[in-house]
Amino acid sequence: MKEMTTGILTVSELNKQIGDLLEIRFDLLWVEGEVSNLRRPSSGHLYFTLKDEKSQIRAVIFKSPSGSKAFRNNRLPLFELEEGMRILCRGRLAVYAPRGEYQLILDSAEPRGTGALQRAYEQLKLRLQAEGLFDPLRKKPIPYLPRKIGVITSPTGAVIRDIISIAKRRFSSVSVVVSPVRVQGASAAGEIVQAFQDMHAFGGIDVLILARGGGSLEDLAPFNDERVARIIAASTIPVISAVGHETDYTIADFAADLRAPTPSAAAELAVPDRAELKLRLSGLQTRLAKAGRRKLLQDQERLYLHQERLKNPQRLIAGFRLSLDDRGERLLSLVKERISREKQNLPLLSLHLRQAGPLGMVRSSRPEIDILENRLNAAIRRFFQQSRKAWALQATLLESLSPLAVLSRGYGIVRTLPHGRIVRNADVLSPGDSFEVQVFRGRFRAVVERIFPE
Amino acid sequence: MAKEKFEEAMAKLEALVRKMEAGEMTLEESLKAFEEGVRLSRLCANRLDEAERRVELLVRESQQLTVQPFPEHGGKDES
Amino acid sequence: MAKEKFEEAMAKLEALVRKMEAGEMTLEESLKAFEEGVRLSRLCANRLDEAERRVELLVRESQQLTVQPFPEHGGKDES
Amino acid sequence: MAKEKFEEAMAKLEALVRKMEAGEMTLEESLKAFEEGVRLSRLCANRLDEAERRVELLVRESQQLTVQPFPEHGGKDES
Amino acid sequence: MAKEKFEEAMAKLEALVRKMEAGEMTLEESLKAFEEGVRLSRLCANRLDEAERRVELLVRESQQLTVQPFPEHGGKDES
Amino acid sequence: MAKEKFEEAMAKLEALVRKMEAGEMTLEESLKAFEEGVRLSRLCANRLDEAERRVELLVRESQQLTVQPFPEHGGKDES
Amino acid sequence: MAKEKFEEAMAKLEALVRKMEAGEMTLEESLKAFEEGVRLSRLCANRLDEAERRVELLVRESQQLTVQPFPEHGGKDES
Repeated sequence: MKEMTTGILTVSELNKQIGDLLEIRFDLLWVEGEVSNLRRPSSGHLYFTLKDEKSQIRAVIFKSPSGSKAFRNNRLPLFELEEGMRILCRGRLAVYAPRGEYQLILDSAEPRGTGALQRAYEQLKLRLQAEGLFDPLRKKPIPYLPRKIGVITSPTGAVIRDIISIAKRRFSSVSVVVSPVRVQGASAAGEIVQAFQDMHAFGGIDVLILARGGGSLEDLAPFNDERVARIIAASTIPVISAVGHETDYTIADFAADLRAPTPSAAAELAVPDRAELKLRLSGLQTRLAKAGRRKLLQDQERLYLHQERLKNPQRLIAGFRLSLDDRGERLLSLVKERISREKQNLPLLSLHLRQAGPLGMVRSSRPEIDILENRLNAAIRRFFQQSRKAWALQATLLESLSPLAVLSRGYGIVRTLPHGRIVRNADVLSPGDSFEVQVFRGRFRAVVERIFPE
Repeated sequence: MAKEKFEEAMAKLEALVRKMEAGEMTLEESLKAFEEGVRLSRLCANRLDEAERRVELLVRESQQLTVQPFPEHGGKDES
Repeated sequence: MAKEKFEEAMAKLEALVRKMEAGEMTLEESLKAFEEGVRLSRLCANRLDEAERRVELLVRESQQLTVQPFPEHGGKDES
Repeated sequence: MAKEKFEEAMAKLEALVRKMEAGEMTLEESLKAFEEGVRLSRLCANRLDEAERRVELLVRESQQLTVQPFPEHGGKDES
Repeated sequence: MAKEKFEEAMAKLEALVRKMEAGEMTLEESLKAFEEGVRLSRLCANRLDEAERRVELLVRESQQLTVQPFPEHGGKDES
Repeated sequence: MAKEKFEEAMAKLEALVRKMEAGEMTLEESLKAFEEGVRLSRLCANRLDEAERRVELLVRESQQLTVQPFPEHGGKDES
Repeated sequence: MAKEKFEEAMAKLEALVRKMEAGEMTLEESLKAFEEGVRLSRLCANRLDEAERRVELLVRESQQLTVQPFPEHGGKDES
């Protein structure tokens, strides 16, 4: 205002002031129109005219400086603009001072109308598919038993009620965190993206459900939004999409890790049935205990069998004892036999010895000696007999011849003394001589008295 | 324990039980498997028996995230 | 003893039993085999007893923790 | 004595018996053979006694430790 | 005497008896032969007695040491 | 006397007797022969007596030592 | 006298008797011859008596020494 009152403006000053005014006034605006005169110079920026039945305005969409199509960069259309396409654009009004022209500098554009929307949907789907965003390999497994389920949906209405009640019914202890978003309208996609970010920031969410009831293609636009698709794909938390009804597939559905036909189905997919799990677990527990015990039992049986088969050597020992005894007895009987055989032989030999011994000779010799003795005696006695006989004969003969026989008839023989000479002549004697006279029986001595010579 | 996910624990438990039932383990392996099975089973059971349950609304207040009870639905849930 | 595994002991016992059944052992061998057999058998039995005690303990524990409490928790959930 | 194995002693004993049965021994040889036989027989018997005592000890020990618990388990399993 | 073996003594005795039975000995020879025969016979008898005593001693000894325990075991085995 | 053998004495005695019986001896010769005959006869008889006594002594000795125990053993063996 | 042998005396006596029978002796001769005859005859008789006595003595002696023990043995043998 101060400047306006200071006087005359240069064109440049004017254009600058218009520019300032317009840019402040139309800093952020939404405009809907039809694309025409679409040009894409080598710079890569898009130039076109946005028009309706009565009017038209020039528009430009600058290529993002990084060249990427990250959804945080607002400048990028998520679909290819085509001639005649109806779009809803967001941007601001800018004045190009050198020419004194104004135009829209757009940072986003959304298709409008069924045709455009369908077209954009297909374009986006093809592009993201080509990028590999829907690659099954990228899909994260849905946790079997989440502790906390994040639900991104409208906080009012049947969808969230259904999800909560199904989750509670199936698994009473599961927690639910609801991130409230609008599920349709221009800001819905942005809210959804924010909700994803919040959920990740909040932490502790095991699975996310992005849910919405069914609707027209236009109603579902946020779920076909590239930013939503990308935030789903980039989510580190597994995402179950549950948008619309069974036949409707949104880009979000393709990007999600799992697509549920309905929100209720999503809840069922996210939350397992606790009773079923308990049953399964207790089944496993039972089988575990059974298998453990069976193994023990089997091993016990095995061991018992082995123990049964473990041969006690006592039988072997008993056998050995028998054969040992047998041998011992055989040995004993053999040695006894041996000794007794010799014992039988020895007395026989002893008997033979005694019989052959000197006693026989002694007995037979004794009579021989007796006989010889007898013969000896006989011989000597015979000798004596013979000798006596011979002697007796001579003695008898001598007796018969004895000169003394006459003496029996009374004769006597006179003998001198002491010479004993037979006296035949008396003169051999002298008186006084003694003489001896032998008569038949005896002798006598006498003295000569007188001699009578003849 | 907290790190081991329920489904992993269940899967392990199931595999373990199946392996034990196949009966080609040694006693020691069997025992270890059994012990592990009991541990897994307990873990799973604990998990199933966890009592905490909340339904909350995540709200963003001046760049800070907080949770509030989800009141509307609480009343609805009881019905 | 702790180092000798049940399966190994069982295998040894079985081999021993088979050898004894073949019956071509001397008395001393037979005695030694029997002694070893008894030792192995005892070892195995001890191992089984231990294992059984362990299994029963674990089963009991896990039953106290998981199977018995179920109705309680069920009750809690309902209240 | 400890070095002479039972089987060897038994074999010697049998050889001795056979030799005596062949009957070509002198009385002195017979006696010596018998003496040796008695020695071997006593040795064998001692060995058998030792063996039996050992076996009985082992059996008694193993019955106290392992065989008695089995019927219990059997009973348990059936109940 | 210890050096003269039983069989030799028996053989000598037998030869002696045969020679005596042939009857061509003088009384002195016969007496000497008889004396020797008696000596041999006595020697043999002593040897046999010794042998018998030895055998009985050995048997008694071995019975005290080994045979007495047998009936016990026998009884055990049959029961 | 000890040197004169029994058989020689007998032979002398017989010769003597025969000579005496031939009867061509003088009284002195006869007497001497008789005397010698009696001596020889006595000698022979003594020799026989001695031999008999010796034999009986030996037999008695050997019976005391060896023959008496035999029946005992015989009886034992038969029982 | 000891020197005069019985046979010589007998021969002298016989010669004397024959001479006396021839009868050609004086009385004195005859007496002397007779006297000598008587002496010789007596000598012979004495010699015979002595010899007989000697024999009897010897016989008796030998009976005392050898024959007397015989009856005992004889009795023994017959009994």
